[in-house]
Amino acid sequence: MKLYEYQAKKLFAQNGISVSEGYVAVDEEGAKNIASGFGGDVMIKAQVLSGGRGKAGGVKLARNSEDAAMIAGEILRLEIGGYKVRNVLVEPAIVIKKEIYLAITNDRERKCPVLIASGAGGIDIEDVAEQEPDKIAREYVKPFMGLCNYQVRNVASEIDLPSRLWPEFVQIAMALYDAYVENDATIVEINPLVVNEEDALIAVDAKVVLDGNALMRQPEMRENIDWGAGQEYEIEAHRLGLSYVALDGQIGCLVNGAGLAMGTMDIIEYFGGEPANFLDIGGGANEEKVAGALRIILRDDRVKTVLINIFGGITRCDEVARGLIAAMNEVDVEIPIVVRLVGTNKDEGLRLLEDSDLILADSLVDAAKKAIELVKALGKDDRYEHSD
Amino acid sequence: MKLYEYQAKKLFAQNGISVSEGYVAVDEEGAKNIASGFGGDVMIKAQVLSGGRGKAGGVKLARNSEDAAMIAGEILRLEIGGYKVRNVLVEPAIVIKKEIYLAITNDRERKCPVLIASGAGGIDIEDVAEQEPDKIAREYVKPFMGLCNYQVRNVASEIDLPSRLWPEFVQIAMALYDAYVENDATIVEINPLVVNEEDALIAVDAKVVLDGNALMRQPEMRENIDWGAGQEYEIEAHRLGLSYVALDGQIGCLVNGAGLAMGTMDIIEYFGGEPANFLDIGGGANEEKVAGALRIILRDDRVKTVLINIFGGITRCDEVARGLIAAMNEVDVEIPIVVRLVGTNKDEGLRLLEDSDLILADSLVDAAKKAIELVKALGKDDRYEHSD
Amino acid sequence: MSILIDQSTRVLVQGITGKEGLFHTNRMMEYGTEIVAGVTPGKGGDWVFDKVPVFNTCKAAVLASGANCSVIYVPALYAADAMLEAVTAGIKLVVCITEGVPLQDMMRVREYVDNCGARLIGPNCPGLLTPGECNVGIIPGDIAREGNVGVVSRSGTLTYEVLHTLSESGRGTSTCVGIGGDPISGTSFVDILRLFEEDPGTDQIVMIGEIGGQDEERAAEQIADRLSKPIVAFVAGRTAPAGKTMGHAGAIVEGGSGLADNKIRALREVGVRIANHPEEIPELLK
Amino acid sequence: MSILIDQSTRVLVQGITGKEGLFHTNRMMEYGTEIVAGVTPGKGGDWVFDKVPVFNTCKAAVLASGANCSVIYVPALYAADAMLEAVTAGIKLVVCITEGVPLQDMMRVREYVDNCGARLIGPNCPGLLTPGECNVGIIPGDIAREGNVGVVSRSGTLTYEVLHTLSESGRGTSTCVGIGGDPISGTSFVDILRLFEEDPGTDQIVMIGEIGGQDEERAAEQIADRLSKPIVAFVAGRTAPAGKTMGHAGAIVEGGSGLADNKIRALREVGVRIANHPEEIPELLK
Repeated sequence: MKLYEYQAKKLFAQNGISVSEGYVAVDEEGAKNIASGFGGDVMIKAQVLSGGRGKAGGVKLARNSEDAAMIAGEILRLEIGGYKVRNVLVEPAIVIKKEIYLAITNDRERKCPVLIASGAGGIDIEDVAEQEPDKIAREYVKPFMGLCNYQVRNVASEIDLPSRLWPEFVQIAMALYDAYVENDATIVEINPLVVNEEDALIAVDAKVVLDGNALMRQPEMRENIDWGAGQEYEIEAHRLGLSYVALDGQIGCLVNGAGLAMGTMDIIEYFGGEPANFLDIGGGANEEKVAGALRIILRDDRVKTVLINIFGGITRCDEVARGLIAAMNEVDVEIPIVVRLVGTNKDEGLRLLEDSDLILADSLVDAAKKAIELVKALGKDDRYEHSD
Repeated sequence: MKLYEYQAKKLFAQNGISVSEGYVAVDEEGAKNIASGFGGDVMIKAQVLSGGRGKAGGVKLARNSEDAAMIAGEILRLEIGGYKVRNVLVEPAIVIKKEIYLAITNDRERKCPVLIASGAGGIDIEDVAEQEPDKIAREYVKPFMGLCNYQVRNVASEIDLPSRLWPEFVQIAMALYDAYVENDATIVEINPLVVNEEDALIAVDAKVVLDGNALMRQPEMRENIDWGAGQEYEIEAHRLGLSYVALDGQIGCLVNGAGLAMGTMDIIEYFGGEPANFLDIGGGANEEKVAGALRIILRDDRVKTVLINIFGGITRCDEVARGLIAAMNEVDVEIPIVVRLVGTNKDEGLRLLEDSDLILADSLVDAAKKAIELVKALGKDDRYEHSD
Repeated sequence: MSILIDQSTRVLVQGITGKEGLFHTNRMMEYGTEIVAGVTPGKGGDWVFDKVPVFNTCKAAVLASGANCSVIYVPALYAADAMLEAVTAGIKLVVCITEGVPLQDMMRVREYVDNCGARLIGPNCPGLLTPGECNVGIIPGDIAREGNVGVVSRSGTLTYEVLHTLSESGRGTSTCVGIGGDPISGTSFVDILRLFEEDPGTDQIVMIGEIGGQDEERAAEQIADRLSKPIVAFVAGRTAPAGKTMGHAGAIVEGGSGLADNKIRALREVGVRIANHPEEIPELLK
Repeated sequence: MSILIDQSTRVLVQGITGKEGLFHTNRMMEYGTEIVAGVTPGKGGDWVFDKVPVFNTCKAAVLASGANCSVIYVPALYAADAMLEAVTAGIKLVVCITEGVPLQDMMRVREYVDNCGARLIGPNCPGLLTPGECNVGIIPGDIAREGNVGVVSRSGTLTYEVLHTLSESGRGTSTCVGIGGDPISGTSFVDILRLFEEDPGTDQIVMIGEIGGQDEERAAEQIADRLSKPIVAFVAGRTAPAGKTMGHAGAIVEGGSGLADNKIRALREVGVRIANHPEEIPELLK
């Protein structure tokens, strides 16, 4: 659950961190007005929820307000990482004496938050981590104790930050930690944190990713999330409570359980097929969910067959079968569907499916092989016909 | 550093705790207006920083606004525990179904905060603790972890709070804990927390004591403190950074260090004298402090002699001697003063005092005995003459 | 023989009067699990199925029942409090089924559980099953039979698939432990592998990993250093793309870390036999 | 012999470039204490008295100097952070001189110090003195001589009075420990009495208590159970009224608890000889 840069900056500013001053424009006119209000050089920055906007041409310098309008127009026509750019942030260009990377995120290995800083800011921290690991300083935070001032000073001293900037740096890192905790974030990042001409520290870019599991207790953050960003099928999957990830293959997958869904994809590939997606319908499997899942899978017309793999546990196979039958009536399915049911009430489930057009399989291997056969029967080049 | 009831209630209300609605009046007229605004019965409560206001007649029920004015007038003429009553809080009288005691304070033995609750609210908790210890439930809080909901439920179940009130009770206790932590309090107390006619929980009295050591980082709280309350000499001692406690005896004490100051009082009593005060001038001993300390001691005209006991460590005896001489010139001293100097630069200090009127002593025992002798020489009944 | 749970396990159910709690309490009791108490704040004094007393607090429940294991079915935002409560009440084995517990809650819970010397399984896990003896959680008991194969898994239904495959092949399970799919959980592969190594009732081990984190790599290090029993592993997610969460919050390949292939390589290097798919597992067992 | 500090103690001074830090560093060095490093954030690279290197962080200071003890002279609101920093850097003996540390800070510091297995003396204490060997804190070194009497005290100048009296009477001190007058501090009488009991260089003990808390009562319990060395005690504050803080934040009689007479009674009952005033102490020693 990512926030836009401008939202992240607002959050940081509320916690007392100095951020670069800017306004959001939705069109050329707006960008022009903001730029002329600032006077001088401005940065025009695409507001998108994906990374890599710099490389995609989503961040540009404009010399004057006319220039700003033109550049904003260009950027607003971009699509970056599957997201349409709907807004740009217009900010005065800042003279940069030094760029610092500063972030707090969770360390999975150590089960705790970690403060990460580097004197090599402004670029991709993962590149720094790989090429110059010594340039990254880390402090692990005890969850109950929280970040301590001395830990920030440790980091400041390790990244050779001039000591006159330490008090300000400590204040920023502590505020960033507060933002991380108060908002149930999984990442709060300032990259770059800039030392400007006046020797002050300014957050020039900001990133906040929130813990989706905690949104229920973060009503303000929930309002900040742009639920309508991204592809339509992602929005629909989210609405139905499905986990869906698109892939490039021809065999659609509909599975209960995330591990089993991955296992199903893997077995398809192992036997020479290509999965078209990851899809976990979760626990239970009512008609609406199954139908919605099928619709999402079928929207990709590279999909030539669907493999449904259900392991009944708490979920009962007969209920799933009923959901399937109802869904099949509702969704216009023109391709073959292989179904494998096992576990609780399997026999009843299979009986219900007897009269359907569904192709039944005995085991996961059997199901994968059947699905692959079906795709092969359609001809080898078929998968490429739609990409022309 | 205690807050007034009305300030404590405001603090609790800011944290989301329901408190009884009321306004502060400084005179009869104000009390009358507030009472007539509410209509019906009102409680008139003295706002003082000492305890025991109930027994002192500082809390009374008024049946109407005329009554309120009269009672407020009476209460505003009271002095309770050395504090003049300057304000009264006027609140609608609440129908009470049940009274609960709820507090968070620090447990010195276990070095942690403790949540204390009792179903026997409304009365002195120390009496309950003594007479019916089973009626008090306690949960110790891990300082880093903070109070957990389950701990509040433990307490709720132990004091037999009806379970329909638990969610509200948990919310109140958690809010109270936040108030304790956020404001660096040493005690936050609601007594009574009342179950009213509508079965809601309302804080009818509130107490907050703040940690004086933390006031520097609590600017809002610092503004809330009524530095001008209490006796003038207490205010003056505080201003000078002196620790002063008045006692009933005739021998004034001026000592560097709290433990030594108590030891000096004890030795006076051991040899048959009576200390007039505890006074720790702290580290260093410049003229202003010594002079101020002398003035405070001498303001009590029961004092017949002063014992000055200085152990030079970091504090140098010669400096103290200079401070003493300067102070003696400044303060009008008409009674004998016994001085005992020991430690760093003692010889130089004693040399400086050679020509003064001060009576020098070799040791603490010697000093105590000399002071007692001086008092005895003034006649046995002397100490009572001023109390007539 | 088994690990963690057996016939002597006395189970406390937190959230027992909720829909999930009631449903699974019934299932666990049908399996023969000794459910000795339940907790639902405010419902103290009630009885569930006329057999299980309900208490307001874990403290009271543990005192009255002598429970030594707790299983948690409370909603995600209350789960952390429930785990802390169980541990504080002296429970040394806490199993949290709840999915969707906030991550920062889990960091704090983990710190506390470790400090108290307790063991937490989960959250977001199917629980534990010692066939024929005790079922704590939501694993369908009928898919596994008694035997000598220890099973440990980060997944839910994939675990059932493996238990099913084992049963079909005539093999049985000593204990099955679902450690859960969250990035921060109570127990790792290493912890459970050690327990299996010490368990005389476990002769070989099946380990079901998935993408994300370094848990399988840490397990490989342990296997090299300390473990002697034969291990078969399946790691799900070889076909998963980077940067996408695959259902489980913890199943994500990030910045080149957490790849299935790396995990498989690490495990293979220390002598673990790798199954290409779940149905291959029985053939690879000794 | 001695407890806690001796010739081998390598002292780090936190807040070394402040007024107090500089003054006492000089005094401690004059006494012969081995001051191996100082810490002042932002002053790393400086030198104090041309002898003591200053570092930005405890981590760096400990790495470079091998310090095994830290003494803290930083302002009250920063003292908690300094204590946590020292302990995290691996220092096992931290002495905090600073007065006025907020109480809630101290509760957290104490929890952390205990978890880390370190020892904290203070805050609001005069520090430690092992005559002839090492002086850590602010106790004037010249008032005590070497000897076999262990001294432990909640007070400052009253301790000096006692050390002075002992010296005047020809007796010497093994180690003097000022544990401080705050209600929540790092070390209690019990802790120090145990150390003295085990120290072959300490033959008898002087304990200087005061009103407030239950520390002396706890000590009495320990004395009854475990301690064999003769103890003389003075408890200050018999004449103190209830409900009033007597200078030290911890010196207060509250709700009938913390009375000097109760403490004296508890100690007397377990065989501790009680001095009526400090100058009586030497006569009561064996």
